[in-house]
Amino acid sequence: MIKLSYREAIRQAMMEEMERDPDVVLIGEDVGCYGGCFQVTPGMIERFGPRQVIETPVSEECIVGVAVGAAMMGMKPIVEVMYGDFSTLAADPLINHAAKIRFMSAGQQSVPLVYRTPMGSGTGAAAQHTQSLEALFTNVPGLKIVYPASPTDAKGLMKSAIRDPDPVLFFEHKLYGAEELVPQEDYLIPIGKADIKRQGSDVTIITYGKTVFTALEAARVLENDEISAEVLDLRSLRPLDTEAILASVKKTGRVVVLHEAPRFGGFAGEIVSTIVEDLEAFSALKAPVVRVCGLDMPTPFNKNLEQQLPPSSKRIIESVLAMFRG
Amino acid sequence: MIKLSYREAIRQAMMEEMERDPDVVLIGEDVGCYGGCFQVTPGMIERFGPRQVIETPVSEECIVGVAVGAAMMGMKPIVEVMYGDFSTLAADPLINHAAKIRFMSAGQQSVPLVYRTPMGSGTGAAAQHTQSLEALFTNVPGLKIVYPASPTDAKGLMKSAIRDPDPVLFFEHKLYGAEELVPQEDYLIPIGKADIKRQGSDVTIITYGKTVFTALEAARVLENDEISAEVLDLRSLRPLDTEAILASVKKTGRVVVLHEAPRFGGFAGEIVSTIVEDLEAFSALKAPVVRVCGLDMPTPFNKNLEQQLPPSSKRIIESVLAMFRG
Amino acid sequence: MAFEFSRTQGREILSLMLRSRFLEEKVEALFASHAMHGTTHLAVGQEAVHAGVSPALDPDDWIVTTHRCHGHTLAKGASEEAMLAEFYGLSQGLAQGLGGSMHMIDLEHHNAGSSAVVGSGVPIATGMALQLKRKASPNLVVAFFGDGASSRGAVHEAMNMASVMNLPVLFLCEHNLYGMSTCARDMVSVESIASRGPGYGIESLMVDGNDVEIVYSAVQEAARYIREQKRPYLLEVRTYRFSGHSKNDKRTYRTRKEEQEWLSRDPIEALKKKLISRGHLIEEEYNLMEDSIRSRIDEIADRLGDQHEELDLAQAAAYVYSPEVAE
Amino acid sequence: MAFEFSRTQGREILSLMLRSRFLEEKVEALFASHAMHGTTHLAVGQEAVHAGVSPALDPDDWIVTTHRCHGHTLAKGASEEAMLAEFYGLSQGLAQGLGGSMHMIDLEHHNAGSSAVVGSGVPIATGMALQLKRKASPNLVVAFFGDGASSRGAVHEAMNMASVMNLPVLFLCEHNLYGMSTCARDMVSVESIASRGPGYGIESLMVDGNDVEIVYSAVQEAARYIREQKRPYLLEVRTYRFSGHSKNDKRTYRTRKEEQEWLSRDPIEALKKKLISRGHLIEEEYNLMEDSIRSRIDEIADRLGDQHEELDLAQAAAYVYSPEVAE
Ligand SMILES: Cc1ncc(C[n+]2csc(CCOP(=O)(O)OP(=O)(O)O)c2C)c(N)n1
Ligand SMILES: Cc1ncc(C[n+]2csc(CCOP(=O)(O)OP(=O)(O)O)c2C)c(N)n1
Ligand SMILES: [Mg+2]
Ligand SMILES: [Mg+2]
Repeated sequence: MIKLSYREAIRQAMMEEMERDPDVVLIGEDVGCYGGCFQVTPGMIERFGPRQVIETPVSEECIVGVAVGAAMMGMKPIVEVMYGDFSTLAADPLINHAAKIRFMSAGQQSVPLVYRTPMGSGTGAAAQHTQSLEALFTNVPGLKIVYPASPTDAKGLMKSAIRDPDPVLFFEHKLYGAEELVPQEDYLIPIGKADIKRQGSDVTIITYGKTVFTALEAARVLENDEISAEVLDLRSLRPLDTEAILASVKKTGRVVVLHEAPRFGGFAGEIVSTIVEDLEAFSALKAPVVRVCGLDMPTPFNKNLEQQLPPSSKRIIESVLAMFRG
Repeated sequence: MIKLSYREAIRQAMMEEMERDPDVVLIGEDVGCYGGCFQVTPGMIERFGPRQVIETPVSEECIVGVAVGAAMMGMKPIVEVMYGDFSTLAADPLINHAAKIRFMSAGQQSVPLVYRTPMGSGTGAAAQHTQSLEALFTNVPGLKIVYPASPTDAKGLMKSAIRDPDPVLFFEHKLYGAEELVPQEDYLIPIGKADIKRQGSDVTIITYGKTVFTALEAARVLENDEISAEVLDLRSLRPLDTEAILASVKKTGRVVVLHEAPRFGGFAGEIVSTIVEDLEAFSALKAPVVRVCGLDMPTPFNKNLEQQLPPSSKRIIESVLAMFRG
Repeated sequence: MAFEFSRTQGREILSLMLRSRFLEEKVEALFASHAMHGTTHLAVGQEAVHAGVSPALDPDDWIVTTHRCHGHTLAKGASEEAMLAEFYGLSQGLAQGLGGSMHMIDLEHHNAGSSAVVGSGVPIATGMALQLKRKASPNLVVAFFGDGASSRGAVHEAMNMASVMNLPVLFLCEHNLYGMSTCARDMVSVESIASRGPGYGIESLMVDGNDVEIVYSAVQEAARYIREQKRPYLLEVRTYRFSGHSKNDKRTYRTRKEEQEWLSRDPIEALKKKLISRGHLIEEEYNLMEDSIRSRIDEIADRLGDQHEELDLAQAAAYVYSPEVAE
Repeated sequence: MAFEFSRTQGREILSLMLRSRFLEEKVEALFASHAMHGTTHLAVGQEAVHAGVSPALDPDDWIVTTHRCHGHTLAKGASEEAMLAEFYGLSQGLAQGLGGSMHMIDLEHHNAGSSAVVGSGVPIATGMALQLKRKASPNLVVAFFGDGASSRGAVHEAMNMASVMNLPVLFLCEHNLYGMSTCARDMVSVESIASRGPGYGIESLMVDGNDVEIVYSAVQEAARYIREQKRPYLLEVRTYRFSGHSKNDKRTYRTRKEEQEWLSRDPIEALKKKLISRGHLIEEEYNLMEDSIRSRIDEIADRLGDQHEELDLAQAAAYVYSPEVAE
C-alpha cells in the first residue's frame, strides 16, 4: 500500500495503462506542461511524449469527436475536459455517437474511450464551473458511467474504464488532494459494483462521488444517537448495482439517497425507483425513502451561499432522525 | 371550437402571438418556404416576413445562443430545432446560459425564449433522429419544460411559453397530424399544471407527450377488466404538478409512471420519488409503483424492432393487471 | 493537359455511376410504394462525386459519409445486395437492419459509416486520421460534408485541429447548392467554401463536381499531397442534386428552370458522351449496360423484398454494449 | 497620419489604464491573502485593449466579455466600488455577489455580462446584434474573445451567421498569444485570426494591441464601418498578459525572456511616454495620478473588506425564475 491523493491515484492508473498499452492516449486541453486544469496530469507528457499525451485547442466538441473516431480505429483515448459543465459541448459526440456507434453498426465498431471530467461545487467558481451534470448522461443507453469517491476506487475504476471496450464516462470530484492508502499492485475495480463504505443496520445512505464523505461524516454523528448507518457508495451509476442496493435496503429498511446534483430530476430518482419497484424492498421499508440533494438553483459565487447548496451532513442527520421519529 | 391538428395548433399559437407582439420571432432551419422539417411553419414567412421568421444556417449551438442574446434584448424568440436529438448541440446555450443568466445577473436580465423541438420514435429514422432526450434538461434549475400531448394543450401551452419571462423548452411529439377540437378564442394553459385526461379510481397512469394516447388506449381496454384507470397528463415536467400527482395517487393507491424515454435514468424516477417521499401518498399505495418506459437501447432502424421500443398499451395493461393479481 | 480515363477505367466509372443512379431510383420507387419505411436522402445527380472520389483513393483509405451516403457507400465497394438489405431492414444488411438508409457502414471496404447529425462525422474522421498518423499508416480519411454542414462549428474545430496536428484528412465538401431548402448563397458567408482553406493553413481547391474526370484527378492530387506533405487538404466539388432533399420534398425553394439547367449537365450523360466521342463506348453498349444494371438491381430488390430475415429484439439488444469479456 | 489623443483624452485614457492595472493588482493581492475566494483571471498588460475599445464606442453600444472581464467592465463604465463588491461577493456588487470575478455585468453601461464558457459569449453577442438590427438601432455589440476561443465552433457559427444576416457585431479577438498554457502558434491554424475574415466575407484587420491609440482608432474605424455598411467586422488586437492565466499559474509554458520583452512594451508606460513627449503630461502629474488611484482603490477595498452585506439563500433562490406576474 502507498499513500496517494485522488489526483495521484487517477494519474497512476492512467500512467500504468499507458505503459502497458501505447494505444492508451491522453487527450485534452493543457494536459501537457501545465498538468491539466486540476493538476491531474503533471509529468505525463515528459514521460510519454506528444504521441501519447496530446494537447488540443479549446474545441471540446471536436476533441470528443476526435476521440470517438480514434477509438474506432483502435486507440483507447482518455479525454480530459476541464470542467464537467463543458460536457454540454461534448453532448453530441457522447450521446449521438459514442453511445450509439456499436449499436448502429450491429457490433462491427466499438468506441473504447474514457471521458474524464470533474463535477461539483466548493471552488468559488460560480454557476458555469460547478455543476453536477451526470443527469445529462444517465438516461443514455450505450454509455457506462462511474464516479469514484476514494483514491483506491479511482485508480481501480480508471483501469477498468480504460480496458473497457465501450465508452465510459469517468466523473471526478474536486477533492483532488484527499489521500488514502492505495494498493501498489495492478488491480481493477469492476464497473457496475457498489461498495459498502461503512457497515450499518438501521439506515442505508446511498450515494456516490464527493458526498460519500458527507455520508460518512453523518454516519459518525448518528452513532452518537445510537443509529447505525450503512454507507453504500455506488461507484458506478450505469450499470447500477441494483443487487447491492436492494440487499442493503432489505437489511436496514430505511434509505437516504444522497447526491450533490440538484434534487429535481436528479439521478436519485432512479435509485429511489429501483428500490420501491422491488416488492421485497418496498415491503421492507419502515419509512418513506428520502432524497437529500443539492438545492434546485445554480451555484452562487458568494461563498456562504455556495456552501449551502450541496447536501450537508446536518441535512442528512436531520432526515435520518425524522425517519426514526416519524 | 375548431378542428386543428397538433401542428396546426402549435402554428396557430405562434401566429397569434406574433400578431400580438412583433418581438415574438420564429428562428430556425428551413422554417421559411419549406415550412419546417415537420411542416409546422408553412405560411408563416409569407405572413410575417423575414423580420419575424428568420431562417438560419445549420448551426444549432449558435442559433440557440443567438436566441439567448436576442431574448436578453427584448426579443421573444421561438427557436425550432428539427429533431430533439440535436438538443445535444444546444445544450451549452440552454444549460449554461439560458438557464443561468437571470440568476447570475441577480435578476437584471431575463431570457424569455421558447425552444421547440420534437422528440420520439416511430418514424423509421434510426438512432440519431428518434430519441426522447428530456432528461438532458429536467435536472437543470432555471429552465421550464413542457410537453403537450393534445392540440388544445399544445396551443395553450405555446402561448404561455411565449409569454413566459423565462426560458421554456417546448417538446413536441411526432403525431403532428392528430386532430382535436380546439377553442377558437385566445386561451392559456398554465405552465406547471397537469390535466386529468381520463378520470378513474383504481389506478393512476402518469405520463406526458405521445404516451398519453397509449395510456388512454390502455385505460379503455382495462375498462373491460372492470379496472378504472385515471390518466394524468403532466403537460409540464418542470415545474411539476406535485399536487395533482399526489391527489390522484391518494385516490387510486396504484400508479404506473409511463414515458417513451428509456427507463433507466429517465424522468419517471422523479415522479416515482415525488410519490414515495410523501408520507400520505406512500401510505396510500396498495402496490409498488411501476414504471413502464422505453427499452434501454438506441432506436433500431428496422421497423418491427423500432415498434417494440416505446411502451405499448399491452405492457401498461400487463403491469396494471399484475398489480391487482399481486 | 486535362486528365482522361483509360478506356477500361472510363467504362468502369460510367458503370459505377449508373449503378448508383439506378439503385437510388429503385430506392425512391420502393419508398414511394411503401415497401421501405423511414426516410431517405437521394443523391441523384451527384454521381460524379461518388464515382470520382473513392475510386481515386487507395482501397485502404477510409471514408466517413453523411445522411446522403448511398452513392459513396456503393463507390467505396459495398454491394447493391448488402445495401438494399439494409434499406429493407434485413439482417443481411450492412448493419443488420439497425442502421438503415442514413447509416450505411462497410468496414470491409474501409467505409467507417456515417453520421446523420449534419457535420458531426467530420471530427470523427479527423480522429480516425489521428490514429492512422500515430500508426504511421500511409492512408488517409475522407470526411464528406455538405455546404449546409459547413456552417456547423464542429467542422471548423476539426479543420483547425487537423491543421495544427498535421493529420491526413481530405475534407471533401460536396457542395450541391442547397442544405435542405436553403440556398448556400443565403447561408454560407463566402462564395467558395474552399476559399476558407487559407484561414486554416490548409491547401484547398474548388472544382466542377459534375465532371467525374475532374473530380477523380483532383482527388488523386489531393491524396498525393496529403500523403507526401502529411497535411490535410480541403476539396470543394460543385454539384447539384436532381432529387429532392428527402422523401416528399416538393422543391418549392428552387425554380424548375434552375433544375433544367443542371439536368442539362447530367454527369452520367457527360461521361457517356465523352467516352463515345473518344471511341471508348458505343451507344448500343451503353444501352446494354443500362439494361443489365437495371435488371440486376430489380432482381435483387424483388428477391430481398420477399425476405423477412430480421434481427429479433434480444439480438439487437446485445449490440448496445460489448459482450462481457472474461479477464 | 497616425491618430493621436487630445490632451484631455490622453490623460483620461491613461488614468483608465492605471485604474484597471491597480484594481487588478489589488485583486491579486486580496486573492493571495485569501480575502477573496474562488479564482480570478487578470489581464494585467492588456490595458490598451480595455481602454482602447469601449471608450472608442458610443456609450449605447453593447459589450459581451469573457472570463477575463475586469478591464473591459471598468472601461465600459463600472465603478471600482461595484466591481470590488462583486469580487467580495457582497450584495452591493454588480450581480449582488452571485456572479463573481468571471461574471461581471453592468447593464447601466451597456455591458451585458460575460460567459465563462470560452467562446460561448460570441453567439450571445450576435443575438443581441440581431435584435438591435430589428429595432433599427444605430448601435452595435462588441463580442470579445481570445485566441484560445477562436478554436471554438460556436465562434465560427456566429461569424458565418452575422455575415449572412448583416448584423452589427464587432468581433474583437483579444489575442494575447496564449490560451491558458498553450501558445497560439501551436493551437491556431493560421498566423492571424483576422485573416479568417475573408472566409466569412467579413472585413477584418489586425493591429498592435499594446498601443492604445492604435486600438482606439481601429475600433472607431470598425464601428463606423459597422454602422455605415450594416455589416460585422473582425478586429484582432495583439497583446500579452503579464499575469498568469489565473490564480496560482507558475507560467512554466513560457520563458522569462519572452515576458521581459513584452514587459518592455508595457502599454501604460508607452502611453505615458507619448503624453510626456507631447507635453500633455509631466512626470509629477503622473506620479500623483498613480498615487491617487492606488489610494482610492485601497480605500474602497479596505472599506468593503469589512462589510458583510450578503444575499441570504431565499433572496438568491428568488432569482432562479422570474417572479410570478399576475395576468
Ligand atoms: C445537426 C443537424 N441539423 C439539422 C439536420 C437536418 N438536416 C438533415 S440534412 C440537412 C441539410 C444538410 O445540408 P448539406 O450539408 O448541404 O448536405 P446535403 O443534404 O445537401 O447533402 C439538414 C439541415 C441534421 N440532420 N443535423
Ligand atoms: C469551453 C471552455 N473550455 C475550457 C475552458 C477553460 N479555460 C478558461 S480560460 C481558457 C483559455 C482561453 O484562452 P483565450 O480565449 O485565449 O483567452 P485568455 O484566457 O487568453 O484571455 C480555458 C481553456 C473554459 N472556460 N471554457
Ligand atoms: Mg448541400
Ligand atoms: Mg489568449
